[in-house]
Amino acid sequence: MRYIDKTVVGLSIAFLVLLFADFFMAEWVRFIGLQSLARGAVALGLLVLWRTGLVSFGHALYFGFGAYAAAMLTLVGYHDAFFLVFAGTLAAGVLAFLLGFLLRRYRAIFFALLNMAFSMILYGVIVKTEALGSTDGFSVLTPTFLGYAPKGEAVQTTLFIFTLVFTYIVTVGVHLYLKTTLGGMSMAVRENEIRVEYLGYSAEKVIHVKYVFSGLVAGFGGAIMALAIGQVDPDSMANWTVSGEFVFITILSGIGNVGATYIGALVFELIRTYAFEYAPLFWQFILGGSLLAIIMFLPDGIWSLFGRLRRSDSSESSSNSNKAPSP
Amino acid sequence: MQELIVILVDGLVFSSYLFMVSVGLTVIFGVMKILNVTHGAFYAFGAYMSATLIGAYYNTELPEFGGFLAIFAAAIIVGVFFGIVLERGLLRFLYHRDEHIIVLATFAMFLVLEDVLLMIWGTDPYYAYEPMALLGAVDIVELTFDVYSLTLIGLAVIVALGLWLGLTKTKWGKLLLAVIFDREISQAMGINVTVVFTVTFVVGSIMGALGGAYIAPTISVSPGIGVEVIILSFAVVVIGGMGSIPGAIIGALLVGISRAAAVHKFPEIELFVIYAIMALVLAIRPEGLFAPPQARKI
Amino acid sequence: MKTFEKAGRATLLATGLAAAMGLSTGIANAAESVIMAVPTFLTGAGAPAFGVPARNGAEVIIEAINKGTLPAPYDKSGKGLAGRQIQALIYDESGGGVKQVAEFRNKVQKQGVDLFVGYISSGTCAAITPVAEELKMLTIFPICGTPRIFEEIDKTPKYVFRTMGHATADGVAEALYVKANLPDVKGYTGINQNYAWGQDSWRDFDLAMKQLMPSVPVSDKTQWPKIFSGQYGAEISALMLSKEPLVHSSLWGGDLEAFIFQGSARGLFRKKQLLFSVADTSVYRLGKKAPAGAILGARGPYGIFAANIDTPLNNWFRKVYQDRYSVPPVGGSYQAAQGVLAAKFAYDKAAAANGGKFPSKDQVIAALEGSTFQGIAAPVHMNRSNGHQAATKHMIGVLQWDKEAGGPIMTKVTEFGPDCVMPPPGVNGTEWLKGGMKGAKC
Amino acid sequence: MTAVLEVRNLQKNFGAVIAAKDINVTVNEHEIIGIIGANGAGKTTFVNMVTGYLRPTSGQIEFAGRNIMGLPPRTITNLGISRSFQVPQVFASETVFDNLMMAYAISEESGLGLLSPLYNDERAARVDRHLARYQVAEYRNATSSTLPQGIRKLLDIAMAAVSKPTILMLDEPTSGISAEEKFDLMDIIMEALRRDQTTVLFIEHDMEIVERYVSRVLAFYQGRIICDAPVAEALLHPGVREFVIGEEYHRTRTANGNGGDNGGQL
Repeated sequence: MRYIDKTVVGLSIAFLVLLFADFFMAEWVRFIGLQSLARGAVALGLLVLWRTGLVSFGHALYFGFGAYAAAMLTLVGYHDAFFLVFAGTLAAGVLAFLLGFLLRRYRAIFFALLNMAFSMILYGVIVKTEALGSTDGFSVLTPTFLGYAPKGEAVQTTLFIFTLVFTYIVTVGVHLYLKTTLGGMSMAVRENEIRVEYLGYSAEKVIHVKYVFSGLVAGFGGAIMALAIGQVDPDSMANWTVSGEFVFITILSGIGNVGATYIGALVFELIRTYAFEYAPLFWQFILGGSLLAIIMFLPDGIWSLFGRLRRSDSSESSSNSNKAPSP
Repeated sequence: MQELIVILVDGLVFSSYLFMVSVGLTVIFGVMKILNVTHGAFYAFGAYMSATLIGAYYNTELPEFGGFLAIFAAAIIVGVFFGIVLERGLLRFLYHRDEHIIVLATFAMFLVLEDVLLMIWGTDPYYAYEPMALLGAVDIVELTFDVYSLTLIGLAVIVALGLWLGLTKTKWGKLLLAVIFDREISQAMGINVTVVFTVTFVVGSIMGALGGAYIAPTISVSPGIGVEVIILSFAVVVIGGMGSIPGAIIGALLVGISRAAAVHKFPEIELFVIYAIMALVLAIRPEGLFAPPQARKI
Repeated sequence: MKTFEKAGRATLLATGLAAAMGLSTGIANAAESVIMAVPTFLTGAGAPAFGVPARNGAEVIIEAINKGTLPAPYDKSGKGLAGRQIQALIYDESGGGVKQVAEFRNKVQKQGVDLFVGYISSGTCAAITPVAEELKMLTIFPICGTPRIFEEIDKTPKYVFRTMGHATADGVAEALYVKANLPDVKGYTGINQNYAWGQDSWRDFDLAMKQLMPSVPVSDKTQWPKIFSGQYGAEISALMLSKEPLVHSSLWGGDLEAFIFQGSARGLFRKKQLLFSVADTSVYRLGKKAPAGAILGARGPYGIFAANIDTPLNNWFRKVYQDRYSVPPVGGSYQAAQGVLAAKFAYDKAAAANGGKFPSKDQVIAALEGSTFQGIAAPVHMNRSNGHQAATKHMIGVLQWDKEAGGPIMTKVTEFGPDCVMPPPGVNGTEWLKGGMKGAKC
Repeated sequence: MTAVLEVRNLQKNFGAVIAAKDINVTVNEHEIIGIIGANGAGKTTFVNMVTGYLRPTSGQIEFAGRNIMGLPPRTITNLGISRSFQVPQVFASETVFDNLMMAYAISEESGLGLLSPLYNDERAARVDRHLARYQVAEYRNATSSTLPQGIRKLLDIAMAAVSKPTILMLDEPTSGISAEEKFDLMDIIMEALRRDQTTVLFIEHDMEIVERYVSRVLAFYQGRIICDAPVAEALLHPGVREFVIGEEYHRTRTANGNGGDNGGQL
């Protein structure tokens, strides 16, 4: 029976293992893990879009928006991680909901690029705003957790658990959602919008829902990142290159399984960390090279290594690649 | 009055610059539906190559004006080389893949080339101001302008005309338009799309390189010049309508002149002009001012 | 060394992938060495102007420290830092604050770095400060300019030091120079990149001018080009049309050089008096193209301003640097070298106080706090922000082309004492400026 | 005999081209209507307008007493008019089973129901019954893109029928099918639809098929309906003989209809 759910089981095990490991892992590993969870969450949003046949080159928009929303709240005296992350997520979600009305009319490269354009507008606004430290950004004070204010290493440890719990909930949620009718319509919309319309449902509505969702998780990732790093700045949070990294991670992971995005994000962090450590002058070369290698030789991403759920997305969604914007 | 004319001249110069750096991108997108992020690297390589050749040239005793040949030579060398290497060596293996994958591949290629640039030329900047010095300056409404920058306008016009004629008047151009309109059908009609793609990509690459090569004498050719160009050209292309050459022209003029006006009237908003226009256009006409006709398929 | 065991265990996780990437993990740390991380711009636009010269300057000093070949006053204290060799980890600062914070943590927690001497961009320094304090990591900023570091971000630093004056000093020195040398200037405007550094530089210069020359009008159309735009046609037209004769600019690197090419082609520098805060980074490279007659600063007694300072240390530094890199050292080289010297000074002093034994981190910090040590070209007084912020003398002059020497030289140089250009201890720079620079000793 | 669909003075212009003019049709419950006409006569345009893919230039369309002019396809589908396509519109990379699961889920769920699991055993059972009814059970787990043309057409129609529409419009159900298979195919479809007493309009080029299955014929010529009459009568109609059949008999002998109407290739 193909509907018995290995994924939830797998995720739960991974969740418990990491929860336990948190107290033992070296700080730098935990820190990389933390970033991987944050970036993985964004990639998760992109995965949902990708299954619908859409790719966004601008999700730094929601990542940055969530990060800055959370960070700005700390400026006015809010420090509770739960509140900050919730606010950041919500802010990004609302933005995605509004822009969604425009973007849901677009497909293929047009969708991807309009997202990028909007993200660059946010970038411009931030750089222009001296109150937010312009290109310097500003630092985010250590958050509290429902009154508990950790110090030193405990900060990261707590934040890691905090992040882990929420990413676990979100990820399992997404996985189950993808099995619902609405979630399943990803496939339907990607494969044949006309048929969806003539079955009596709006393809644009499907896309809008998924877009808002991807915005929410991107905002979540951003807020987490802001707290984890203790700093926000436009170049590493709202620039187009950041959006590129997210798509990179998605491709790295493949869209076979929701859990894969975190593995992809981890691999990305490790490649970058080690490239930076061993080739300080040519880390971009290594980053770009490995991306090319994966595109060429692992078309379905790392997940395909696990030999499951091969779905060569490339051939399918290229079918609608020449479709023009609807209006 | 004087200010108005100055704004116009400054605007035209900057528009020409914008057009030159974005036309390559739009050509490639128009025909191949590929957003070529590597474009930024072409620009940078063009600039470095031209700086190197110009430097080499002026160490010889050859006539001074020959220096300009070095610029175009640089553009062609870089464009042809990278155009062919990238299209034949990488992209053609990806045409059957999801278009987003292709964009990301060009992004990856951009990262790689950024460092290749460092490996070849190092971090020290290169200068090639001789051609600019050579042409001297001229006064317009009692204000001195350097002739070189003004020639940029001429170059932009020539390139625009050339492309327009090439597309509408030549057999090749008609083939291109056919491919632009519908890849499959033109294939069915026996057009060799493979060749069309390679040629287009090379032309686009030369355009990108030419942008950098021609700008080189006016700037300090140093690391990182490619990155800015990507976003700049991207904005112009989005505003004008992706893949439309008239669009690129209009987009460049719109941004260029408004920016010049901002610099003279409200300098503090200069940074924002380009994003503001982009936002406006996207809100009103998201497919861009001159979106080319798309074959709607279901 | 507990973290290492941990790291060792944890790296197992990473090793597989690392190996797959043809890399090997493992922390190289010989027992008897001090790991000094030196982040600086190795790629991107910051590299040629600041990053690479800074790296070169640091390399020269680090090598000399390890060999024990530093001249007076550092010739007595033997090789290395308190006897231990420096193992330098030089890496790239580009990629933005967030990425650098991540990298900082990696270097501390994964590679077991003992101290940091580096960071050029104000943005990175601002981002690093809280983390350095959180991780209790001795961090010496040799360069970055923003006063915010100790005025806003951390008013009571323990682990973070800055071994040169901050941007406020530049603005004040420039304004003082203008007042002394252009007493009847008819007004001033500016062209600064539209990002943190440009915005700060202009604000400080403008505030200082308003205090020192209140009657001189400021343009309401100061130019704010986007950083790395490289095209200044319109800006140059606007400046040439403006009525203000004096133009302040904190442009640097490629932008500065592009601005100079495009400006001189249009006779801007004949028409306007330019004042460049950090143009020294380019003067040697530009040679004859550098705009003679422009007022220059180097953020202190560095680069071309140190050319004629005749101390053993400075002469030695200029010679070694010139021989090794075949260009004279510029501001960044001096500033980075100064940062490394601070470490040398602090470790040796602490060791001496510790009966010759290798000092603890806290002892090193105690040794550096509030101290005065000999920089390459001038003494450095760590007497601001609880002894964590340096003050040095400042120099401004006019650039000329020296026909005999066939190189650029500074003329009409004015020196300003540390207490003349830096706000007094415990005073916020901006408020100090607004309040009329009380307590300035000039 | 109660009318379910009433079309009044329907007109559609594409720029200067008039694709449909003075279309007046009344469709009654449980009718089986054949739509005939040469290529470009406006058959598909008519279907596209009724099912909301094209917005008529002028006129009126009433379904079950409600004006449905200009409503989007999804609304019209939900009201009870469904359709199949000349080129089957299926989820190419999915199995036949998953295609129908999706079709059932979409037509059965709405509101919060959309957030209930797509798969459940009852639905799977319904899908299998449906598969059996359309005699494609053997292809249950085949990927749609690999299906033979006839089967893909069946799947397309089966998906259209999932919502148990009042009216089902079939656009050339037998185009691209070999003459031998045609009748079996039509038998399956008609049998399946008869159970639900679905009103059927189908575009057809093959007069044998028309004669055999329909009670009434709409003959299109140059965007107009030149004949609306019971089948026997219609096939004797001079206009029909001249403008439709004369040509049609050729076509069925040679290649089979493979449309290309102004209605936009579907």
